[in-house]
Amino acid sequence: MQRIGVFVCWCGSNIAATVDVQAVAQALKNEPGVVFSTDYQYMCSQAGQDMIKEAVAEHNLTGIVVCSCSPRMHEATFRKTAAAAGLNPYMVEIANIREQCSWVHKDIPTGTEKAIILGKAAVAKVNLNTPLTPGESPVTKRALVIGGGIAGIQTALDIADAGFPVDIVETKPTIGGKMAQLDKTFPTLDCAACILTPKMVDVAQNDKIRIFSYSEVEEVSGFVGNFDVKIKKRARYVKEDLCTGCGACVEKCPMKKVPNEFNLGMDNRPAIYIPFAQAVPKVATIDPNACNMLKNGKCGLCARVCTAGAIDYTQKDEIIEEKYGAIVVATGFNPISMDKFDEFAYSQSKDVITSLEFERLTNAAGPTAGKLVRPSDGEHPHTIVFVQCVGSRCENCAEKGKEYCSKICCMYTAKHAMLVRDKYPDIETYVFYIDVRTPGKNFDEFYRRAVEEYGVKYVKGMVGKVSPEGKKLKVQASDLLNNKQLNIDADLVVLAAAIEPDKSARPLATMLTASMDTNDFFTEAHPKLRPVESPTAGVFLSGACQGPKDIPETVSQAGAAASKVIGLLAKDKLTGNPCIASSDENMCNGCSSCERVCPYGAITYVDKEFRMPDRTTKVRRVAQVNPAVCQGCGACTVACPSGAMDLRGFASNQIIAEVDAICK
Amino acid sequence: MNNKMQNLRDEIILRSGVNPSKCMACGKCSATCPAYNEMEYHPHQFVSMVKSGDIEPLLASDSLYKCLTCFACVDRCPRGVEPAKLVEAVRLAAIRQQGANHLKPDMVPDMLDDDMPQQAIVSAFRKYTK
Amino acid sequence: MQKITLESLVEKAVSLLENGTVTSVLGWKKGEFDYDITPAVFESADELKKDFVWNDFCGANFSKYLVSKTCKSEGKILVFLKPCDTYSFNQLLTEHRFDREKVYAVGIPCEGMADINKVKEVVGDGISKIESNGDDLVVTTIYEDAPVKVTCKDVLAERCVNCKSKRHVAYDELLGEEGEVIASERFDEVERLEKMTPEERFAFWQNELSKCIRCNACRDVCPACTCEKCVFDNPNSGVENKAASNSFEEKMFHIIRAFHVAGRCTDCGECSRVCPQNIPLHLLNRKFIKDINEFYGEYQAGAEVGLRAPLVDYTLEDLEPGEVFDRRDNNA
Amino acid sequence: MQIKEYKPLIVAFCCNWCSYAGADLAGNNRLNYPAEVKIIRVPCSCRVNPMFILRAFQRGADGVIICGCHPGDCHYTSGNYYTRRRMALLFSMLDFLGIERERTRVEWVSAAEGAKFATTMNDFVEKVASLGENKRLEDLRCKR
Repeated sequence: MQRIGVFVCWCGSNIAATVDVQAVAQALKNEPGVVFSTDYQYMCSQAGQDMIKEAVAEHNLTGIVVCSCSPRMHEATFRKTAAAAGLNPYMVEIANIREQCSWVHKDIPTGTEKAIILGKAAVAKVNLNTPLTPGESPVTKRALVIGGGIAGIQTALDIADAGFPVDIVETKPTIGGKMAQLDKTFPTLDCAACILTPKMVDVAQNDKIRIFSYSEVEEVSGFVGNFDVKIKKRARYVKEDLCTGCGACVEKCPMKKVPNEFNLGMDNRPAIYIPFAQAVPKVATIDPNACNMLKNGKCGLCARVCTAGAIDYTQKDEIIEEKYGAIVVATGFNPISMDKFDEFAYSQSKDVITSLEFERLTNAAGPTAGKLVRPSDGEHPHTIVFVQCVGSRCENCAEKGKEYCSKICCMYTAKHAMLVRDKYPDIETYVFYIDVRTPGKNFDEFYRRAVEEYGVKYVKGMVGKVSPEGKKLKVQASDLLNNKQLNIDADLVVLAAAIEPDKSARPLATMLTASMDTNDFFTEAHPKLRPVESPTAGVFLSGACQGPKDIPETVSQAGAAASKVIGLLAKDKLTGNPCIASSDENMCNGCSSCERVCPYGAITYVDKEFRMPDRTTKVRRVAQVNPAVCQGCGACTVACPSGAMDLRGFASNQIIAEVDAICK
Repeated sequence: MNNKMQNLRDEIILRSGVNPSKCMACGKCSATCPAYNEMEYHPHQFVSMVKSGDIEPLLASDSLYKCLTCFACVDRCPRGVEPAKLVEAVRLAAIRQQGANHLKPDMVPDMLDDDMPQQAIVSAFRKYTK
Repeated sequence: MQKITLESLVEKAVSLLENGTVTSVLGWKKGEFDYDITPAVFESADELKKDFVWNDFCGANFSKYLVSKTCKSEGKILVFLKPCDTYSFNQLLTEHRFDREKVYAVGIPCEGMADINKVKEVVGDGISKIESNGDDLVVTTIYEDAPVKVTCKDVLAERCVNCKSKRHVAYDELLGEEGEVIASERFDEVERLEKMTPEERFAFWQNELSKCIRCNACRDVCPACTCEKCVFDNPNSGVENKAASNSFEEKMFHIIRAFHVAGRCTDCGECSRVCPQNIPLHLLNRKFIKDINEFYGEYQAGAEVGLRAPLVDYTLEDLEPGEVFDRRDNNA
Repeated sequence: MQIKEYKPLIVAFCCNWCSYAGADLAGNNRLNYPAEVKIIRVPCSCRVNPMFILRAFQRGADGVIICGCHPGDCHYTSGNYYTRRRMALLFSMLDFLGIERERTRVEWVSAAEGAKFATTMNDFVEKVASLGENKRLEDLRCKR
């Protein structure tokens, strides 16, 4: 039999105004197991906690019921108090008589009656509580970063800086991500390559960091501190350790007509290629869909010109298995497809381009060597129309656009228009906007400069349609402030396409059992207080995979994710949640129902020998719960027909006791 | 907004099934409108004026009969506001007033000529008459 | 009425015993009366020739017996499976309840089993002897001098009238001809109840379930109820009760039992066969099967080994509990 | 003689992460709902065993409501999807046995939906109250 102490909190007048706390304490005194019952102004105060500690000592209490605010508020506080008083912290139950009683009911008789019943339910539960101890599991001191854009690079550098080994997995042949494709960065206008490529070199030279480029995560199992990951290193048909990146093969490759994805298909590359000059690792890759040697065995020129002997046409995909303590997701974003926006004539005219294509078009390393020309005929444009919010903030067109604001478009459009006016003052630039959103350090000043100093024409309104006519693009738009419909003959139209999470994110989330929102952005453990952690323990979020972000934000989030990883890897052991499922082997049928509903794969089966009453032995398959993986949802307890599976802290008999106490 | 206008506004919103509060004032409806230059009040203004209950000027305006009901605005609106349906509802509110038929039978003979398909007159008659 | 003969079954069993394929045979044996046939284990040819029976009352589904039989004996056991038994067989395998390696399954065709209650309705009590004769049963009673002829078809058990499949979904060897899955009308009765008012339904079940004497026969025979320890026998489960002391506990027992086998029940109908009070317990299971089919797509437990039961599965677009009734109201 | 006003007894199972927090938020915002609603905290709606529900009815509850995170938002990623199937089938079965379908409900209430929690409870209590006492699933020995 338990010896239970009941402590009823007034919470000043928060509880005491609607609940007769003394009557509650008095009523609960007579409940089975209760040996002491009292009330106090603020149970959570130092004095209140001391009172609990004294009572534990004086009355030799084995369990505690605190009738107070929500357990979400102070359960942890009172568990610590119990531990300080020498009790197992899980011998504490809270009756929520504030949020779910005094605050929602008006008169004292009602409030008091309900508070007593809630107290009785808590007492009934504590009577069946058992001391619980959390399990421990070791931590593999190595981190995995999935995605090698600026988010992944920064996270990896920060983790490595703290002394832990990190692996980066990148699907492309080089790290760098979207930032490597950009020309200048707002609001300072320093060139993206100038600030990014030194970081890429840092990554390459850091002996704590390994880069798996042209690779993807194939399988993830395990749990926080102990992930087992299979990484598929795709065959690039070039031995990474031998290739010097000299580029002779690229130059000699006869198959030169492959659309260059790095320049978004605006020019061509050979079948063997290095995406860009500063690529890391600077290693050539053969595109198996384009290479004649791989397709039909006719060529082999690159192998002949390679003095390092790095070409290997027989290379196979390779699976690398590694253990990690933490996983950081940094899968980034892509602009959405513009194919469905017929009104902007994106698929009809080469001169309607997306902003990312515009970046390549103005980049010194881009297809035009930085010269801004019309993609259709290479002529100098005289009028450029920028359209913002293309596919962003769409409510009804879920299949076409996105409901959210893509956040970065206002600033990069201002940047584009400003750079155009700076370099080519003869070009007229129009920016059609719905709202200009510039909440960032020096952002609004930047936008105002575009308008005031560079003469970019900002028009409040949207473009209704773009129709190619001869060499021109007829742009029909509204100017809401002047209540006019505008018709502009443009040479180039730039669409600020909405951004969406990379397509690899969804299958990855399934592998990681990390949750996602309806837009396929990863969900954070708490939108404000735990923004870089996924609800799945040991999985962290960095960059635009969690939501649209600009570079400064991405970098700060990357650092934050790194610091969370470091905090985890710095521990030698993890203590788990003791409120987990456990199976009674004597009752378990081994039917696999529990295993099938477990969201964490925490349940496995073993064949076990049992002594039967007739002294024979019998081998049966029984379920076992991995305490480090189980999160304590209880799905298995209901799936189990025999009732062999139960949940510690929320055991069936405890819940039934609560039901009984409430319904008495 | 007086009581009468408030009622009229609610009625228009109810009849059209349009929620003008969803409008984010991007102006894409007016940008796409082929009859824009014919209209005194443009599609986005219909949305905004109905929202604020400023309906009297709309009732009196010829713009009601300039809208072609081509539904380009409905198709393009990123927020699903459907301005054309709102215009239609205001037009109904106008012609349902006593003696406010926009097209009266005695006007028809003057309109008859060889270039005008009779079907167009019939449908205009249906559209502009109570 | 059964097309396959007793002799061919005994012959098969004897040859498998003698060539060492199996060491024992799970089969039917005559009970006190001709119509109360009990399952039995035979270990020799003599026993088989003496006691093995096969007739229109061999309804017992042997699948469940394999759970206890395979974990004890070392050798293989021969089991005769009628088509509907094979579904239970597969379902138990899905749940890892017995060792397939220790079983030699012989599929046998079944023309449907007779319901002794229906026979009694025709001939009355005091049956002393029943013999099969072609499509008829010849019944002798202690009250009548001349035996009475009853057509098998007229006394077919409900579950056989609504037979869902004459196809075997599992066996090592098949005797006789293979049949087909049948589009049965087994949900008609459930539908009839669904169309009643809640008051009528309540009255129906109150009447039926109040007959329950909590003998646990339904549970003990059910091939899905193979728990090492049933929650109703476990003092720690919070719902332990051995006898139904009032109408609530009858309902509690039958609702929970139906829920525990939901998605796992193959609709073999054993529960209703063995109920001494003739409660139509199979209707509860069929209700779950019908709902599962309607809500989550057609599902036949045991159709294949390894199927994921609907209650341990989900889709993102599943019906909301509240929509269940909207949907039914709209269909009605 | 004063006739005691009939007040139904409602047991609400709330998942710790969303609905229990939603109930707390209703309290924070002082949104009233009847005191007849008594909340039992469970880690996830999928912890609710049909036995608990029947037990509550046995002991005299007039209505049982289960609240969990919205589908897709489960703290344990998929717990409420199982709840959804289990309860859809269980409630359908209770209806099949002639138990009034308004006595059982599943509602998804997020931690932000304090107002929804209060409205849901007000509505549920009202519906159950209009049915009167639970007579079809009760254990007379357990009567108050």
